[in-house]
Amino acid sequence: MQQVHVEAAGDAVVAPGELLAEVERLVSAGARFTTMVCLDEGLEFEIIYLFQKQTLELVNLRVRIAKDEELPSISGILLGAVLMENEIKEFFGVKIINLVIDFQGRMLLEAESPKTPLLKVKANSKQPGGGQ
Amino acid sequence: MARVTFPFGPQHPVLPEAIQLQLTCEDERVVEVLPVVGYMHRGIEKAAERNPYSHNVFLCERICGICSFIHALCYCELVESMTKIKAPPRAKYLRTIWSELSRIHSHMLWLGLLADSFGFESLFMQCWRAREIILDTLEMTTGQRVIQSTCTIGGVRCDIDSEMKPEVHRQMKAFKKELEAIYPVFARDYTVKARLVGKGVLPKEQAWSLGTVGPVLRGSGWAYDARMLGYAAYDELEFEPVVENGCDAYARMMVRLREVVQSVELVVKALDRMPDGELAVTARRFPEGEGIIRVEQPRGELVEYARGNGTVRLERLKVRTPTFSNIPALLLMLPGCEVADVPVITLSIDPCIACTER
Amino acid sequence: MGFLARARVKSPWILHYCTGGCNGCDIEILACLTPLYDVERFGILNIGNPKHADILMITGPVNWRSRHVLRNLYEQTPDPKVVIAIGVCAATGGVFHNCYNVLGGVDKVVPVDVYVRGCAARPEAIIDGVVMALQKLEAKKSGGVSYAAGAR
Amino acid sequence: MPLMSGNLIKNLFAGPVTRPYPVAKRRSFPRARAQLLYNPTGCTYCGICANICPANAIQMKEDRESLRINRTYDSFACIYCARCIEFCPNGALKMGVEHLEPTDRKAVMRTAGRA
Amino acid sequence: MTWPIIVAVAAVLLAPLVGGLLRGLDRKITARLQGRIGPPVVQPFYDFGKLVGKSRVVSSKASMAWAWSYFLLTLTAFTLFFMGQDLLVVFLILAFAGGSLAFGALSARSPYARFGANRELLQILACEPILLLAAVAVYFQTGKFTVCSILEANQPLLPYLPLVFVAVLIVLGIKMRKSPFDIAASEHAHQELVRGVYTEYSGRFLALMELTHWYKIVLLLAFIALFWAQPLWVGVLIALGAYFLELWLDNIAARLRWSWMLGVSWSLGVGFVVVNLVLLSVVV
Amino acid sequence: MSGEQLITLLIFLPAVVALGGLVLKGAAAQRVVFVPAMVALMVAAAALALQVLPREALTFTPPVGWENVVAVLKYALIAYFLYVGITARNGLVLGLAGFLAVLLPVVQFGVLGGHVAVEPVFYADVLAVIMCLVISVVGGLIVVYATDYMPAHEAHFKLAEPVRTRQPQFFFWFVLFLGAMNGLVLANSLPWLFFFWEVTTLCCYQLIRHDLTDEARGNALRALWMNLIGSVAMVVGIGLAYNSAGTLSIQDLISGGSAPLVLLPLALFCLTGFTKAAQVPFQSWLLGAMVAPTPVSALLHSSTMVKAGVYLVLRLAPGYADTSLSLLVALFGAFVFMVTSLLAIGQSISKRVLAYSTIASLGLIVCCAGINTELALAAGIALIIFHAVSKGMLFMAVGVVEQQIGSRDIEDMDGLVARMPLLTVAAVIGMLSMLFLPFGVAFAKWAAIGAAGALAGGYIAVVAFLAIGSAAALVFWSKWLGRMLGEVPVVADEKKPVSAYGSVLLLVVGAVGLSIFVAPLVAALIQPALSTMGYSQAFDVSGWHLRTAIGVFPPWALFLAVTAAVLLPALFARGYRGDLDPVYLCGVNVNGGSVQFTGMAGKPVLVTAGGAYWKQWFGESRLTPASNWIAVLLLVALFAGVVLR
Ligand code: NFV
Ligand code: SF4
Ligand code: SF4
Ligand code: SF4
Repeated sequence: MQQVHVEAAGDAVVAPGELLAEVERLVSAGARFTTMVCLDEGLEFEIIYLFQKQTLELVNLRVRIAKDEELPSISGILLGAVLMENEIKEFFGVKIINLVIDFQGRMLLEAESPKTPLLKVKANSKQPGGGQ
Repeated sequence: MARVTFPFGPQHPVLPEAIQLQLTCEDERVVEVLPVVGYMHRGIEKAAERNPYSHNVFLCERICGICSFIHALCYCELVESMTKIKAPPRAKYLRTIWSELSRIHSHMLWLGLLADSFGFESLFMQCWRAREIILDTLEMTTGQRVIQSTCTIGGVRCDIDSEMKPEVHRQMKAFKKELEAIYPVFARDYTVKARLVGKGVLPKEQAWSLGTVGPVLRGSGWAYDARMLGYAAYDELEFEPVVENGCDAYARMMVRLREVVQSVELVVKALDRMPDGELAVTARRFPEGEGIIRVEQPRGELVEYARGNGTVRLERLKVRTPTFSNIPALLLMLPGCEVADVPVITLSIDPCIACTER
Repeated sequence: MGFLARARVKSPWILHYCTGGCNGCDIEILACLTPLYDVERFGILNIGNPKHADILMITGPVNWRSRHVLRNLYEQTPDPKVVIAIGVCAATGGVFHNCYNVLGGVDKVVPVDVYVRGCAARPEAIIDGVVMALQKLEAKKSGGVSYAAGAR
Repeated sequence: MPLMSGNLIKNLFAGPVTRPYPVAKRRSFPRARAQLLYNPTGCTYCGICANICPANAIQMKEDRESLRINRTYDSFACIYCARCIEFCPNGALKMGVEHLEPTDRKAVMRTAGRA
Repeated sequence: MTWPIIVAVAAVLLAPLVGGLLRGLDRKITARLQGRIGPPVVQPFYDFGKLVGKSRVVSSKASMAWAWSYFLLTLTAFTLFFMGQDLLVVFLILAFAGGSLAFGALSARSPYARFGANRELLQILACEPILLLAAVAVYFQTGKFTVCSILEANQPLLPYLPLVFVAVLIVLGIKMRKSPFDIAASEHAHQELVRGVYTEYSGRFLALMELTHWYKIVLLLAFIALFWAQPLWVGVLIALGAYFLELWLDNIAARLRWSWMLGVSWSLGVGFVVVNLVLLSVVV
Repeated sequence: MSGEQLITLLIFLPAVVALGGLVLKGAAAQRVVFVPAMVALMVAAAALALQVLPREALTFTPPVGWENVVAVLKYALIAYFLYVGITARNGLVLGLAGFLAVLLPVVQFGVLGGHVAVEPVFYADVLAVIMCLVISVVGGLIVVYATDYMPAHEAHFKLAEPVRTRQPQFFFWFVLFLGAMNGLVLANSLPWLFFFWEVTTLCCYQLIRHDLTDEARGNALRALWMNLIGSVAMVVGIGLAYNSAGTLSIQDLISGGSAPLVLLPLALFCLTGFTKAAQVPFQSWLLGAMVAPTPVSALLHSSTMVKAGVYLVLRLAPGYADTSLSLLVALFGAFVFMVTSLLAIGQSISKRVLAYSTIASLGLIVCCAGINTELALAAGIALIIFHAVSKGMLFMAVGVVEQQIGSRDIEDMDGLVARMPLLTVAAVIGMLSMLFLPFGVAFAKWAAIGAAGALAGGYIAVVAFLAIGSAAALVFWSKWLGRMLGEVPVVADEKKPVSAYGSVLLLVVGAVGLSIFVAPLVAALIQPALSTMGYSQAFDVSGWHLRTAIGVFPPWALFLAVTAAVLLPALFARGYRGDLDPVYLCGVNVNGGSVQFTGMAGKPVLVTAGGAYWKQWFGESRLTPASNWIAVLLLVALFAGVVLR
């Protein structure tokens, strides 16, 4: 087989409200979920959805939401995303709603573990999040 | 109808690692599976933000002791892309060799565990015995058996010099001989096939849409392997992914088995073609901006994302390991199987919980 | 030495549990069972059930969730028993010293009798550890002191 | 199908491959990294190793009163990565190829030098 | 009347020794087949002694009681066998012994033990018909159902009952808990049911289980030896051969599922015996 | 009293008491009447036994007038069945009853030419006496039990409107049943036999529909039409028998040598027996009968109704000895034994398990009759006795359990021993008596396998069926037994109604006692029964053991050994005062207990441990259709073998 060379990932910023429609579109075009990355940007979260096309290159969808805003889950469309969404919910406290399987913030963390350990700045405050 | 609900794991003799499957069965048929994870979660992503970025090579290696070299490789390639340096060609070949060696050791380990999970003890022993040859090679060339700590940002830390080379060749030959004795047992033995064929079926379309990776994906007929992307020296080694179309546990096993054969060839090829030159270059600045890297682990595609801000610490390191992507498929494959098949199907995705939970 | 006392050190059955390490040490424990190291020479069996075990081989830095499991397994193992902490992360947390979810060592949860160093611990080191554990086991009497009252 | 039989027969007649470990020890590979050897007399207490150690196994603390630097090395935390050796300017550190003995208690190694 | 009693007492006393040594040999040979050194041959006795010395862990009173019943019933069957009594009686009691093992496992609230118990019952379902039919086959040859009659017969059974012998080998595999039949409590422990019926037993109760197992295996091997009782030493050799055949099988096969086991023992096992009997009654 | 009087008493006392029961209201009144009556019945049966045993047999022919009464009643019965068929709009009942209504006169007047005198009408040999004892003792105890059960049943069960107690009717049919059964087993005249046969069918029908729910009515109709098939076969058989042998006396028929022409009516009578004994493919009526109150089930399964079926097959055994019919009866019985035992594995409803086990045991008895050697017949008779005692007791025990825990599902009987210790232990002994060796049922199995094994040829298949079936029986009993003995954290809360417990415990004592004294039992009852039936002695009972020509059964030694093996550990464990440790739950027990484990999201999850039923192997949907067809084929073969001979 030929080596596949993948050029730089395609990037697109979408509004939270259009997320589901956009994901639907990508999926119907044959793309599949790779992963999600959540970044704490102070007042907002930036969440990157990485998709892989059948030609193997990556497509990124970037969503920015305020810290107390709700984000619809894409697990209804792509079951494969459910663990990652739970993880982000648990690590950052992102309010992801309509999860297909909801671990209620207890997927990886035990009751005694620090809460939202990867959150750096809490919503409406400047205090650092968990993780000592 | 009478139901049995019980925990399968976290401590369970067929599971080398801690994960719980909360199983509900009717008779011996599994009707519901819930994953209970978190027994191996350490918080490496956070620690990676606290450490100076160069420490993380060693931390990432210890995400998992089975696929540790490639974790380090991935992190190094990631940082290299963010600090705009390139590892020298000899380092690339060495990285390839060690990647493939650790793939062999991981696959042999898995083949053994699989054999053990269906009660074929002597086959387990045979696999692990063969695997020791690879571990010897690794220890000889890097100084450690399972965690090599030999990849570094900008290159590698030690060399396979001309003295060692024939020895590695010899060991590859010895391994190949052992492998040839094992191969037909896995591929054709009646009892092995009885336990694997038709178990844990994952149809081709589903394998794609669920986002499975690695042998799970390739066992369902998709020719995708991150090594096709051509990192390290793979673009110069005429790599072709191994594909099987059975979509069941047997197909996944065959993918891995054939990959072992392929990896041995890749090691030999890389050894022969390895150019001379220096082993590493040093980075002159701190990582900045974003980077995404995909590499192929034994269990499938590993994706790392990092964002740097020009300081010695990264702002975020995200590791998406292959097992993380394969677990949803597992949850779809288990319902409807028999209790006796649970270990086999679970192992058929080669779950690595240490990787998954980081 | 009476037959029973002799039997105790001649037939150690191990239970292996990973409390959140990286697997490196776990696969080395498994490697000990395989032909090249073959700890069955010493009568060792990897039994997989705490109720049948004499030696607990614990790896990993212990995270908050596996802490409960470890405790439970320890309590379910009948006396006399010994605990071997394998790998440096089972001793102190090792490379995971600054991860938020780890307690940093098996001895934070249950008393440890033998530490085996290495990251990953080599099979030879693990065998040495077992040999040392057998000496400890010999010293312990069944039904004597209850070791259930661990550290924390 | 008895496909495994060939292997078994071979094993039976070739004899066990077991390395009788505690009885006979195999020579370690020269590159093996199994213990960290430290030569305090060669050390200048520069602190590089402590900074560079990914496991925080080496720690340096300055004692203002006695004007001394306390260096501790914890072999129960060291991951034997040999990074400190790579960076030590004075060659005070070396890797040993023999693994460390098991112990029943933890201890750290303390040395001190002039600031 | 005294001779059978002497034989039986001697057998009861010697069986643990023989059984333990056979287990030790089994482990040693298995190790050698796998290219390992393996434990010393007397290892099972060490294991036994170790288990006896462990502190007591019990999860249910009833399972304590049934453990002893398992032992005593097996011992009863064993004694009756060596006293030369009725084979049907021996095998029926052996089945009840298996039943008590299952009861013991069922009485703990452990899902694993209960799964194991159910599978143990399936094993009885697989073995029992073959054994009963084998007794009938013995009758066909000797005109009696008793063990004595086999010893008194003037030619060996094996040439006339070759297929019955094969079927009994299947039973031996099941009772030895070896691959491909080890579904209820695997000898090598790394199976889905943890230790199946044995999961909740520990310490001296596990030792008791082990001891019972030895008796059971010796009993079965003795039955196999009877297939060539003129002279008996040939039979003993055959029994040993059968034992090692099972070992070999264990090492070249994966563990299969209960449905396979049941299918094989009913179709091949029962089928073989029936075919053998039919042939016998047609030819004779 | 003379034998004649005793026979009359055994038949008429229940009928009279039954009529008396119609006017009785209230448990106390019932008890006052029924308990002495039942005791009288038992005494009468025992007295008859004492009279019969020293000689060959007792005969009795009532005055000729009775013959006409019986004839009239016969037509009345059939008319009633017709009426049932019409009102219930049930085509099968209607058709069969209608056919019978035509057939009976045709046979009586066409073939028999009006009235045929049979000498004697009643023939009380040892076999009949054994049956009488079983019916009177076990049946009587069930009546006593019912006086406790029925009030509770009515209180618990909301009767269909209008709410009015139906207990008088219940006891009427119930007690009448016993009389009819006594008549049935004592009858030697085929027309009389037919009459009693139809009375039992009627009683059974009435009792099954007692609760008047739709299900009860439906199942009662099913029982009716299936039994009517047997009736038709019997009437045809009677006609053929008279035609070919010229007699309507059973004794004459079976001792007349097995002329091929007599075989056909015998085969028809066997078919009649199979329908009544609910053998596959007729098993569904007995399974459906469990909608009735428990005493009914206990009665149907233990001492009456189904036993009539196997009694008939056994009674006729000498008639078809050494024929192909014998082999096919054995094959059929063994097949039923195997397949219903396997079916029982797949059931979780306690009464269904019991029902399948009954059918299996009956199959075994049928098989014994078919094997037709003295050892097999001894086994068959022993099985009738032991099964009646154990099964009656089990049904009664299960009935009480059902009333107290409100479920008949085995799954809900987890750890019953902690909740209802006394009854559970009784039930466990009952199960063990169905299963463990020194007890009678297993003894009979041993004898049956031995007997079948002793015959070559087609009997090899019989042995194979028996072997698989007996293993299957072990499995389904064990699953249930283990479940009841399980450890669950509950406190005992056991109500102990006197009559119910009393009769259960009496039967427990009976089951154990009979098993201990199996050797005297064999010597005193079974061997004489064999010799009156024309067989030689099966056992040498002179020594300690029961010695047959081919094997030994040491009841005393076994009893000692097995009792020691089960009882001693139980006592030892009872005395254990140490702590109980939690079970292994992969390290995630909640609070170190055995009840819950930590599951998803840290939530405690209850460990449920349902039983295994392996439906894909032993489920009804998997096995029933195939086994029905095979049974039908065997029946066809049975007739083909007889006709083609
Ligand atoms: N999952 C996983 Fe790994 C692999 N292969 C990787 O990133 O094993 Ni522990
Ligand atoms: S000590 Fe090292 S190799 Fe062992 S488990 Fe811990 S991190 Fe992994
Ligand atoms: S070898 Fe590595 S871990 Fe150990 S002290 Fe040196 S730098 Fe630290
Ligand atoms: S780097 Fe070398 S010289 Fe400096 S403190 Fe460490 S050991 Fe001493």
